[in-house]
Amino acid sequence: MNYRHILSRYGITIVFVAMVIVASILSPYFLQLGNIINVLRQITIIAIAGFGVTFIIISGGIDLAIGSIIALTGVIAASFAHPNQFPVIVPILIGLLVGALTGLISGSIIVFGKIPPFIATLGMMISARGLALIYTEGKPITNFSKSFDFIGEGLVFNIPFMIYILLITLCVSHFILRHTKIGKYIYAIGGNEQAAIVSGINVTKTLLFVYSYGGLLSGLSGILLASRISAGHPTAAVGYELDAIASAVIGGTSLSGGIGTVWGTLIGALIIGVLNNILDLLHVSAYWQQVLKGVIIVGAILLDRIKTLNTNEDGR
Amino acid sequence: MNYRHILSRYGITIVFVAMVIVASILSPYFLQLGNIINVLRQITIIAIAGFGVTFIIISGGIDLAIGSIIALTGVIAASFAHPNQFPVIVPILIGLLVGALTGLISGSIIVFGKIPPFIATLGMMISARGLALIYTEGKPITNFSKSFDFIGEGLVFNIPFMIYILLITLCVSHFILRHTKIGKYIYAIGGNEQAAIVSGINVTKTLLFVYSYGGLLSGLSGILLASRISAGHPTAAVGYELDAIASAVIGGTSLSGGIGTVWGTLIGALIIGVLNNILDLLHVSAYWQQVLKGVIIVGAILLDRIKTLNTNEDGR
Amino acid sequence: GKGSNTADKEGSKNTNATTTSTKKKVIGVMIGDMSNQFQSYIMDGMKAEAKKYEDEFEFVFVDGKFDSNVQLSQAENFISQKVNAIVLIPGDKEGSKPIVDRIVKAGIPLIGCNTKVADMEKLTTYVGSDTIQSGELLMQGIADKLGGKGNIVELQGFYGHEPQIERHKGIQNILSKYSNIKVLAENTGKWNRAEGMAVMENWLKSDLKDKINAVVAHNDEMAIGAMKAVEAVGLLDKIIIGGIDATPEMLKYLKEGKVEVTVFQDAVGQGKKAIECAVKAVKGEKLEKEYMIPYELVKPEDADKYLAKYPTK
Amino acid sequence: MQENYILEMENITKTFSGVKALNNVKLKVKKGTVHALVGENGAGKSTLMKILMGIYKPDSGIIKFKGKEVSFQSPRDSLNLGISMIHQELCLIPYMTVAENIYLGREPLSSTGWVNEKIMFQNTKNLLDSLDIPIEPTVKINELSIANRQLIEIAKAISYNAELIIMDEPTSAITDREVNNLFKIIRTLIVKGISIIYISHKLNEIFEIADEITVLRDGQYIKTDSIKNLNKEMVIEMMVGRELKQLFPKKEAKITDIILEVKNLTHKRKFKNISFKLRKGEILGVAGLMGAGRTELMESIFGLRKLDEGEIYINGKKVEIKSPKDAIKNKIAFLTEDRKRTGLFLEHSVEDNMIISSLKNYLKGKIIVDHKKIKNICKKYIEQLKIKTPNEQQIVKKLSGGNQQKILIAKWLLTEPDIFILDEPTRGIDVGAKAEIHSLMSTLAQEGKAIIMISSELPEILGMSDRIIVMHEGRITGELSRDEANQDLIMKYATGMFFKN
Ligand SMILES: Nc1ncnc2c1ncn2[C@@H]1O[C@H](COP(=O)(O)OP(=O)(O)OP(=O)(O)O)[C@@H](O)[C@H]1O
Ligand SMILES: Nc1ncnc2c1ncn2[C@@H]1O[C@H](COP(=O)(O)OP(=O)(O)OP(=O)(O)O)[C@@H](O)[C@H]1O
Ligand SMILES: O[C@@H]1[C@@H](O)[C@H](O)OC[C@H]1O
Ligand SMILES: [Mg+2]
Ligand SMILES: [Mg+2]
Repeated sequence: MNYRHILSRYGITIVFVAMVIVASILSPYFLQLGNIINVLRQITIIAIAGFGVTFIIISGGIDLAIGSIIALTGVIAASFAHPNQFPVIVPILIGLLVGALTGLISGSIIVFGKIPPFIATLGMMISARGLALIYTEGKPITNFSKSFDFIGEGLVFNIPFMIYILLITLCVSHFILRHTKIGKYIYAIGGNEQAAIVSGINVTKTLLFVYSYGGLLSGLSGILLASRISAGHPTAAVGYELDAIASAVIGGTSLSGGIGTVWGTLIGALIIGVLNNILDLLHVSAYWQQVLKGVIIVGAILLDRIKTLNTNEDGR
Repeated sequence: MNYRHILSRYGITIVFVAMVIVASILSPYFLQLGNIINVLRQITIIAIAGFGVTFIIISGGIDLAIGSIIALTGVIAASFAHPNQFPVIVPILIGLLVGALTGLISGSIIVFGKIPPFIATLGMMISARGLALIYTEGKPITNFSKSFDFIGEGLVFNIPFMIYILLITLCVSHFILRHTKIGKYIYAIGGNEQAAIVSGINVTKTLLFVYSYGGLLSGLSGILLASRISAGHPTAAVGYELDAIASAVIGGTSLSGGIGTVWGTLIGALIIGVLNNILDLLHVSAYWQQVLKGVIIVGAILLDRIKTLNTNEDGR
Repeated sequence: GKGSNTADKEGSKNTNATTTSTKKKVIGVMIGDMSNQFQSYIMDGMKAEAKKYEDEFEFVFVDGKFDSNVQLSQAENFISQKVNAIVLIPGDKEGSKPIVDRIVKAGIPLIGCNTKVADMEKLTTYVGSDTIQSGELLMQGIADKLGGKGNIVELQGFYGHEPQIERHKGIQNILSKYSNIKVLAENTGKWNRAEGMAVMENWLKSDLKDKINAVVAHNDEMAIGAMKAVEAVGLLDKIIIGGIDATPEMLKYLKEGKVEVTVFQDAVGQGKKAIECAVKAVKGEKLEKEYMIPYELVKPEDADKYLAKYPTK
Repeated sequence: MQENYILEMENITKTFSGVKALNNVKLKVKKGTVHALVGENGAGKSTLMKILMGIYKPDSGIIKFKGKEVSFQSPRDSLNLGISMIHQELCLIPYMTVAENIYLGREPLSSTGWVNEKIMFQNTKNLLDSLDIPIEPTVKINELSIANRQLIEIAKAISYNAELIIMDEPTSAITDREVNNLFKIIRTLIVKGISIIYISHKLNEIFEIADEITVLRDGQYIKTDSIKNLNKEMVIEMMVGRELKQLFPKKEAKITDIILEVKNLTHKRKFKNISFKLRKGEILGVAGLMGAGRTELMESIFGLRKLDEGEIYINGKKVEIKSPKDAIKNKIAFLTEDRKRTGLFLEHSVEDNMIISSLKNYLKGKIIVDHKKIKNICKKYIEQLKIKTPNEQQIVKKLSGGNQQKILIAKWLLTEPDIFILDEPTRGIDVGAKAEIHSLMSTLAQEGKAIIMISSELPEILGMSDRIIVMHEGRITGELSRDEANQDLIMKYATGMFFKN
């Protein structure tokens, strides 16, 4: 009973650990510190946006605009990040603000217009990309100050600065979800909106927060991406929303709302990251990588599922 | 009471009609027969795939693999469509078969593996694209027989053959959903799976049908696309799933399942198609097109919603 | 499948190679976007050349998906595997900056291919061409066909992709010399035929229909899409169509007179040369700073000559 | 005497898409009393209470709370003012714990501003202990049976320390023992000066606990009176607008051959060695406390759960039932206890709900649906079962509970079953409809159908059954004939005090 409980609770983490073990058997490079840091750095952008969309999905919504918002905030932040222009905090704050604002707009459309989140954020996805193109006239914005470059490239105690940001975002997000009132409300709304309303929860306020926070984290990802690739690119991050959502879902967040953790999303992002990494390390040809990637993602969840199935035969 | 009923039932159709009126005021070219046929031809591929995903969404699922399956079936069909190779029915049947088969595989993973449709079809999306690339080594397959070319280019009574296929697919899909046993079962499963089980519905069989049918229609879209552009292209149709799903959702299909019509999906596809068309007709600058497209899609639904909101103030 | 699968065999062989012998030197090849048709021809050239060095070298191809972030990750992976040299086709010129920096810092010889990077001087060598030139050749070719005046529409590549930006620049460069050529409309066809076709169809239904004299497409796929749209309204002999890449299919249409202009870039040649340079760099042989393989404007009568450059199936 | 009233609602009108759910209704509740609100399904009781809770806005009307006129924008306002509610549609969050649910919206905070889980769990434990509810604060709602969920709803409403507590059918899913416990709690609340609005279809309860009663019918206010001035028959007459002859209209039916026999049915964690026989024309009552395993047993017979052991015989022939489809083929019907979760397609029409299990009899050929035939048969059943719906296309969500239940009965009648398993068939259903359902059961039995009825309402069990089996913790502890059965005896078997085979 107890070990079953562990299996069902940490199922996907166990699958991930198994994956790591297999990977390290397959390639001697995999477990090297440098490579592990690589993987972490590589997943940071998706994972952070993933934490945001985890909030949104738990609340019963979805966000398709992530990739576009990453691009939009990236180019806007980039345009304030030239050397000798502003202190680095300016592009950062502007990027975060723009991100949060777009989230607030999506949230408002959803809450006040009673538009399904899929449509509202689809609209945002298309429009924000257009705005990014208009803002840059389609060309990347480059030439950053040293301190802006540091965000995506710098090391602190030999570990990329980005990874600290990843961990801080993880902790903050976890903390909000698990230990604050609003966190409880997010689960409640996604679990049973009607019940949340009759319990006196301000659904409007909570959802506006959720989408703004999601936007904020997309903004953070946008800043990180711009700094990492040394360019604010209007067409960057196309399709990142799918990776972010997939990370959440692989990590156990339910698309019907009410269930999920950011910790799970991190594991989900790691599974995707490790997969990309090990397939590259093993020099699997790119086309086959795609085929395998699809199969392994499904396989990982299947493995997780088989374990949970045993735990609870009457689980329907 | 009665007119309200009409508004809420045909809301989005009314919004579409309004859009058509505005478009024809904005551009004298819009309502010309040639242009109308043009729009219909352009939406055919998305709409047909959209009918399939409407089935899937009504049953409570989702399909992200549409674009990849269109590409995969397109290249496979194309490889059997060279002049003097096989009768045209061969590439058609093979394309449809491959489509249905991929759907059956996704469906099986969902039903037997109890994997969320999002993940199962995400896996299929990635893998099928890889297979298409492997099959073609990344290059388009061209040079078709006259009869294969006819599918996407031919005219019958001065109207593109594709449009007949669109209408036939619409009627067949509508018929299945509304007038057959399995159609009722699809709504039931999406409406309340537990209750469907208790009611003696074979959920497994029904869902396998649903995903196979979705795959079949993606296959049909793949054949049409290959013929229309005279090439089976492994990277064709990227992101078409989003357009197809958006068409369904704009057309009133509920992502939580149990509700929707293919007729609505056609209207949804038309709204997107008319939007693309009128923005080009007016030669709105491309970046602004994007911004406007997002805004107008949300606006259309908002308009629809405002009307229904009046009908049922407490409609949550 | 008849589409055969060398990629497949290659893939599994490579896998064996890593696990069995670690003695072979490894060269990492970063393709900008493997699903891009043009780049798949470069890859063909690379693979053909790579065969020659099979016994000593292992070549690892990775797909950057037109995403600098993905490419940066791949560069990092290569660095942590300590590959002996890297060939890079950047998906984006500006976004390649940190990629180049990191590889150079790791002391790995870096061969640029096809698309320029932001800091050209950091490359060990560059094999390729100057993308701006392709836009210039295309536009010049069309301007000549137009006799220096007329109305054009521009089908652009995926916004923000390096070739889209540079080709647009090249086109602008030429247009600045022709005050009588007017751009009536521009939109993106996202490098792809279906999109290019749809956009063109819409333009052809609008007031532009009788005004368009030429279509300037950033690549051949979109040009072919436009051609199909133009053909459908029976204006093929009135509208000049041009693209870039000189794909086999485009060359066929050029011969048939359905399109008027394309620009050849020696994909296979670039690919071969890049691999050759990488091998030389590992062996410590001396390399020039640049091997320019310029674009060439293709005249219809030369179509066969260019067709012959592609490996036959 | 104004100040005597804690609540005064006057001239309340509420319209849903043109339909008047409430028309000029009034309700006055005296402080420190239990005020019963009764009426048929769809009379507007819940709607009135939802207006009071700020969930719906009234079209017109005045609400005074403690003499002051108030207007509620959302449940927050009314909760803040001191009104709480046990919701008829259990309003709990499935994947959150009991404690999180109870304190939702007013989580205790630590000095740093974070939610103080420890205190929350401790408070919950104290609360549940004081109410004699043996449920752990840390279990998630989705792991609880509906009965237990209802207890949590009760605890939650009480935990607000409100001055007015609305109880909308608080006992629809719990058994007598818990009902008695609830009444004990209510009595202590009254002593503290707290007022209760009590909604129930169980008139016994109302006469046991209420001081005053207000009757609604079809959205109209009928009457308010002290319970002392009334008897059940009078209340029923006010509710239904006519005289209702008999409460449990049991008619004699000929009990003949054995149609169903189960032997040694075992499901490792739910029940053990269950054997019983069922005859044509018989109504077999299945009694037991909540959690006795009755539902699981029936689900297994119907093919919804796998059996670990045991055999099922129908008409003397052994059958394999692997799925509900098999069960339906064997002419078994199963009305589940949880209407919303396992019964209805809420967003779909009356007709679609009715026909779903018997579609194969309403086809043209093998796959095409015969809409006309379906429409006609549905109309027939709507009429026959007196289902109140504007037409057969109405969305089921918009109908009252009793009518929803009748739709489910119609659905199963349409499959032309020989064996009818009814799990809590009259849960949440008004007296009128209840009597109709009971009379329907009698008629079915007279037609030679066999009926198994699970019920947690002993009067119903006693009134309707020919024979009664009692379950306790997954075993049959006793079997009683109609004549020997009485409440006491059943309770003794149900609590495991007696054991007879
Ligand atoms: N959200 C809604 N939309 C439309 N009609 C509604 C809605 N809620 C209730 N109604 C209608 O209002 C009327 C009153 O319903 P209400 O739920 O208040 O009845 P009730 O007295 O509580 O019945 P029950 O005993 O079955 O709980 C019914 O006709 C019902 O169909
Ligand atoms: N979804 C569930 N998860 C965990 N335990 C459950 C679930 N449903 C029921 N149980 C437990 O299974 C046991 C049997 O429940 P069951 O519903 O069969 O009892 P019952 O006799 O029908 O009583 P009731 O009157 O409550 O329906 C109980 O202990 C109950 O708490
Ligand atoms: O055809 C185009 C090619 O020329 C360029 O290099 O990359 C994008 C393309 O698809
Ligand atoms: Mg009610
Ligand atoms: Mg039960």
